Amino acid sequence: MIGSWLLVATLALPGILLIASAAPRLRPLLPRWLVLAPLPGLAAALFTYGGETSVVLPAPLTMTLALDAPAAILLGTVAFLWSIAAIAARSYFAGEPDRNDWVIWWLMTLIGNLGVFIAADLVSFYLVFALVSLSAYGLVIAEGSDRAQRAGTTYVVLGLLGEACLLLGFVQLAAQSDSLLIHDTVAALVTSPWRDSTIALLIAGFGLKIGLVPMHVWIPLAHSAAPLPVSVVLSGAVVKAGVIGLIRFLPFGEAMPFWGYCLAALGLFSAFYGVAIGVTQPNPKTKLAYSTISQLGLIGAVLGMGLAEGNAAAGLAASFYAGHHVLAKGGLFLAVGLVPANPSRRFALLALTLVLGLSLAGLPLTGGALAKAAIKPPLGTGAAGLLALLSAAGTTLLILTFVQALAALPPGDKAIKRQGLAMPWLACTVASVIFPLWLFSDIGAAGLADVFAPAKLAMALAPILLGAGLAGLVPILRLPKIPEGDIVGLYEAFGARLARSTLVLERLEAGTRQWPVAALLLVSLLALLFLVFAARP
Amino acid sequence: MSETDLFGLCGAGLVGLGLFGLIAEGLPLRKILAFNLLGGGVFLIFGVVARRGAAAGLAGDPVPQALVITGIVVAFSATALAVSLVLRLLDWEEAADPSQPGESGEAQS
Amino acid sequence: MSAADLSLALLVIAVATWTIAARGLYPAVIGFIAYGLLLALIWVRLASIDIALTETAVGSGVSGTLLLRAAARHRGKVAIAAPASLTVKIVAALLSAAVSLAVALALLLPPGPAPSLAAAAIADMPRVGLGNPVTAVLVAYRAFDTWLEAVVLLLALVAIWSLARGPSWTGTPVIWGKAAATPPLTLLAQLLAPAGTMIGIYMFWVGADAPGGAFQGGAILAAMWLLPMMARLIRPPPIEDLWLRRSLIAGPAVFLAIGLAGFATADAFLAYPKFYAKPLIILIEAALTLSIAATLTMMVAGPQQESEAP
Amino acid sequence: MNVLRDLFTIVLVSAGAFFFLAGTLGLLRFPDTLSRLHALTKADNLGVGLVMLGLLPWAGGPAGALKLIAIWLLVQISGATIAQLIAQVVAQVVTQVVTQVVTRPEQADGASP
Amino acid sequence: MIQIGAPAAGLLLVLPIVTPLAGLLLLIGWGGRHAERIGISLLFVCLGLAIALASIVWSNQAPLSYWIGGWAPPLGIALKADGLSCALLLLTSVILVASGLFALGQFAIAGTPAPSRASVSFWSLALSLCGALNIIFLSNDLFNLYVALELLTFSAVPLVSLSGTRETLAAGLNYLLFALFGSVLYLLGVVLIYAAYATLDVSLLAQAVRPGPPLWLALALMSAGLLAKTALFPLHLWLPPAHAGAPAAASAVLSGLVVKASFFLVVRLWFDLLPGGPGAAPATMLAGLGAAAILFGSVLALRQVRLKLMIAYSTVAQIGYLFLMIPLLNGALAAGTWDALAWTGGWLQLIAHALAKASMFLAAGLMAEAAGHDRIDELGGIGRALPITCLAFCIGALSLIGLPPTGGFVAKWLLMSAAVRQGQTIWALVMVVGGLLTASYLLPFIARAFTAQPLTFTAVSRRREVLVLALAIGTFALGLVPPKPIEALEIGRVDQLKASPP
Repeated sequence: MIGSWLLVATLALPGILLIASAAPRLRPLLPRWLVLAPLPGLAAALFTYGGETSVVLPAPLTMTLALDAPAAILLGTVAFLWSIAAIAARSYFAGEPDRNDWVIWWLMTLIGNLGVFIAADLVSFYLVFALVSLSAYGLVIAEGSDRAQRAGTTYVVLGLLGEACLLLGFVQLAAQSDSLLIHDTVAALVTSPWRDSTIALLIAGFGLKIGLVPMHVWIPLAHSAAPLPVSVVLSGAVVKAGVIGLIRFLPFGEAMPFWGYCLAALGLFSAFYGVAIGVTQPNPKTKLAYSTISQLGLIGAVLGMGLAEGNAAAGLAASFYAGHHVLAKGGLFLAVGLVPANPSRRFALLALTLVLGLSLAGLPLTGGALAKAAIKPPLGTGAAGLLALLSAAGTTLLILTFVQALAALPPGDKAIKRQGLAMPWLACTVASVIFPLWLFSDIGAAGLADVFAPAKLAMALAPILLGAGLAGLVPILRLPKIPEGDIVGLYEAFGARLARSTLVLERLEAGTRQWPVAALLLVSLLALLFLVFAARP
Repeated sequence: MSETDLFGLCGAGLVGLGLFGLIAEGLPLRKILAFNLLGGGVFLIFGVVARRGAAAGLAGDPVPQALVITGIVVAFSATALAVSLVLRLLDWEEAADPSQPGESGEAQS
Repeated sequence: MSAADLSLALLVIAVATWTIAARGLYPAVIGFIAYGLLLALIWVRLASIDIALTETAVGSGVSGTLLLRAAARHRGKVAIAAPASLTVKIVAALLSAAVSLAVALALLLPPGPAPSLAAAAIADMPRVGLGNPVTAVLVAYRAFDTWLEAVVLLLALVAIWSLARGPSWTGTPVIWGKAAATPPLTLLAQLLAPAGTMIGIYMFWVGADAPGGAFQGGAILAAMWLLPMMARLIRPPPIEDLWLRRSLIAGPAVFLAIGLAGFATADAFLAYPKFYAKPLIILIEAALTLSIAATLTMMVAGPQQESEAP
Repeated sequence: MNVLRDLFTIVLVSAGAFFFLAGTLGLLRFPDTLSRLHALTKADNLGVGLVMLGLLPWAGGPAGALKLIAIWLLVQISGATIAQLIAQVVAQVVTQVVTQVVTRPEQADGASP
Repeated sequence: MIQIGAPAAGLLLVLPIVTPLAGLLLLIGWGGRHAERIGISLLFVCLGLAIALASIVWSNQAPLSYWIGGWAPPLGIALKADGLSCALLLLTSVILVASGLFALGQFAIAGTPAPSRASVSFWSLALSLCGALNIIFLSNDLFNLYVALELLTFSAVPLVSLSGTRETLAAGLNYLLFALFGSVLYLLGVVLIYAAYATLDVSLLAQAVRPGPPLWLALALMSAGLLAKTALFPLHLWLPPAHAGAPAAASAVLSGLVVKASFFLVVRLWFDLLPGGPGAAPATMLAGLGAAAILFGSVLALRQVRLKLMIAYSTVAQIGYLFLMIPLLNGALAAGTWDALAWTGGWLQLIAHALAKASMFLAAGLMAEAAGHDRIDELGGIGRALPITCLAFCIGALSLIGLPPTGGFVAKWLLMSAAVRQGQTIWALVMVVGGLLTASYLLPFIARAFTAQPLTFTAVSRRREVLVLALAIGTFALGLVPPKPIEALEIGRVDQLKASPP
């Protein structure tokens, strides 16, 4: 019973704060309460650890909320990240007291982000997914620069494209079964005549959210143009909406080799593509954005393999790995702000950041090693497993160049009070170690003992050493200068040509608004209607 | 072909003329004239239908005849509204270039 | 099909073509008035005298006056839409011919006996107690249509008044400028107006049992009220004049009152109690004639201008 | 009896038609507005009178005959008034042209509005 | 089950028609001194009547019908209120009351208590508009519908030209001439119907109708006339200048209701008159025009400089959405079944658009008042100056785009489900692309309204802002409706259609 109340509170508390933020007088007081907003979500995740809770809201809202194991892991980590990012955000935005409407966008994105993990019926899932997709726009353009405006527009345009694919996919899903619950519709998907088109649309819609390659262009733009605490939340938490989408909507119960291997291939390609482009980027935040694309590509591959072999455990493994990524990536982004802010303990901070970064690549004795171990079974020992190992080397290379770039950053202004970033960064780093340790035994992939067996440690260390070796080559190779967001130029060119084509439509429409032409069209429509009626069988 | 059919053709002819006028005319007043022609044609067809419906000692079915009377009055109010709109537009025209007063100007025809 | 009918039909088509094809606007309007009168002849040949009267009085008489005045002021200044290009005109001609041909065919090949409501109308006449079946349809069977039509007429007048220039809801329409009245017009007005009014009232009165009725009578009365205004014997009433307002709404208001009373007396909206049908209908027709006369006059008079000279 | 009546009607109506024809011919042939006006009013009034007279016996009773006469009177009065009005407008236009010629002789080109 | 006798049914059906028109007579008869009070109180009475009628029809699950004057239909005129017409009646009175409340005190001349021309005309025309719409939704007689359509046009045109400027007068004249063109074609269709069947009552015609060229010609004429008045895509020349030029309260009613009345008649003609449905070819043709309307309307809305013109072109686009219901209904009828999803989705789309568009036009009116103009590029940051108005505008925009939790989303969901289930996925694609196109011109405006730096905007009365928000909340409330067919909309229609052989 308490679980269902916590589920409701997860959305209710931020909702109340949002309504309060509508009043201009209350808005300045809200930043200090933002820390508490995600806590019910964290509590709900901890409370349903292992078990399941669900609640059906009464008539007017008719939403069904439910939380199962994979969603609980993600909800817990995401809520934790949102909470500590709120501390960083409060001190970051304290500098401009008059522009405090970021709180409204912050709360709307938070509600959407937490809601995505607990929504259990199609309509409310689409509602919260739309909320997280669109309201993050306000956060992305908070800086107000042209670069932020461009990032925001790209973000919304691609977000809407994703929404469109999902809407069509959900409608096809719902067409097969009477109930709107996700669980029932996905079960009925196997026998539905529109199975393939539905799965294609779902993969497109959620793939766009987790930045699978052709649809990834908005991530580097948005995550680097956004203010620091927003980048933490965007890269760490908001993209996980795509992960839970794939976990919830792909029918793992029945093997679908074709779609599974497609998703796996796309995921792995993204993993390597992210690293390749990330290395060439000078700005450390953009490097981290590409690292997100790479890591999420890997998660996509895990889910793809799970779908291909009909292995239901892949979802749990993927959510465990994603959980670790939430905390590690959050910590890295905070480090980007923290390191320049206090040159005194610079070396110690850089070393810790390096360890945190390498944990993404599966550095033994870190949370990452456990995460990599968790996703090994679904990937299997074939080509996918090998490529996954190689991607760890790539991640190491990317993290090393990131730390180099971070070290080269000029000392930042002291305005950001140290404890504004220090405490959150520390919390993230510590959590990224404790959380996997605590949950690893429940994932049931393998015992803690044999993960730390000497043979396994050697196996885990190999890709990192390979990555370090590659990092040595980097200064020698002349890397090509790739603009931020690599192929976004193609999309913008396509958009410009589309806009030019509307001129033709506009001239055509202006023609129809001449009286003689319009009257003529009316009489010809009359004649056409007569012929069409007469042609009836 | 009885006289009623002849007048039916005449009505159809008026419909055709009215349609052409409404499409091809430029001046709004000419369009109003064409609209009245078209309306006249439609009412004539009503009349032909009424005449054909002559039965029970009546020279024609009274229902369509009543509809025509209502139609004529409605068409008149449409013409009156359209004409007053055109005249108001003329006020603006005259305000725009008073140099070219209508031949009638204030003199009454 | 006698030669006279053929020539009449061809004449109407010819005058209508002249109205469309005439170069000047003024000749076109004059052609339109001639077309209206010839059309009335066709109505006589189609044995619907009521419509012939309405067409003459309202269709070409009052509309003709309105259009003549507008044409005089117009002089080709306002071309809302650019004149159609040649290709549009050709295609328009073809399409209009096709539509008119289709309509003609639909009329010429009626399947079997033409269905009609004449018998049903005659059967229920005794309950209405009227002689003229058209008036019976207008005031009894389709009374709702007629009431609605009177409201439409009134609404058109309100619409015309709403288009006036001044900000206030007062003022007097100015039909003709300050030019001095001409003696022959004054004579015509003094002679014709009383006689015309008498004919108008006769037209309304005879409507119950013979062709005529509220609309035709009202139109004649309106003409007889406009004539002295043209001759500057009387000025049009200001639009805020209470008597004018009362007479404007007299028709529809009385019609509605009796209609609603029908709920109590004859258990249906717009139904008439058994024995009082005829007198009630006469009362409604009288009120309608009065308000139609007032409405048509004020419509031709046009929108009001500020009463205090600008 | 009705043979006489038919003869009477035929003679009178055809005479009326003849006068109408004359009036229309006048309308087409005469050079300026005033003379055309003259032809029209004279011939048509007479034409209407004769036709009305011819149709009197067919009017079906005194009421009908009275109505016919009323119609004839209406045509007479309105025809005369309108002829006067048109004549006045023509007179106004002519005087305007003359004043223009007198006051601005150097501009007196042929084109008058 | 509320038992009501015949006279009470008659009273319930006649009063919504007679009350507003009696108000018009009152306003004219008594010089319009307190035009506003009479107007707004009668609109509230109409709202009450609509609620009463709807509650009785929906609870009885049976349509109410009534012979005016006691005369049986072929000779007399019948009124009929089924589930759908009650819903539209309710919608009409809600939007009219909202627009009326918005327009209170807007047209008075400063200083003089005497009634201003604009005020008395607005209220008389609003009342006659209400009467005309009620007749169109209740009447069952084709010629009576013609007179009601004329009453509607004569009250809408002067509303457009109320401000008396040259553009609005030209727009009004264009609107009047094109609407008259449409109604005379409609009348020509009516006369051909009477020539063939000697009856004008829709229910009687449904049984008497025999397929054949005269019927096709009559239907083509009537449909073309009604499409001209609905401003479906190639015939939309009059709509943008008219709806953009009208005062805010009037354009809310014009865009929300007036264009929908003739759409309602097209559906009645095509599905009540032809029991087996119009056939695939005509239905696909209309939906094709609808899709073209969505494309062209959205593209033009994107390129507009003035806000009111953008919203007017958005109306042209959203009208296209309404016609997507026709092929879905026809597809089901051809297969001998009845598509409740498409029926509910289509009408919910109409109702949601009416509420959303009305609140957007009223909001645009407030923004124009605050900024003194409605040029889009100088309205940046108005969200900070008028937060409540822009929130209402935003909810309306979400409903037009079809994002949850608005009525527009539920309608879109139902229509797309119907399209997918019937295999006509093309219309589902059109709706998805339409949603993207709508977002392309609405979201940039909203984004700049809330994030750009505000220029100087004068304050606007809080009462009217809250009113606009209340209307937008209506769209929001529609979003909470479960996406399932609503029985109330099918009363008095399903049995008639289901019973008929395909």
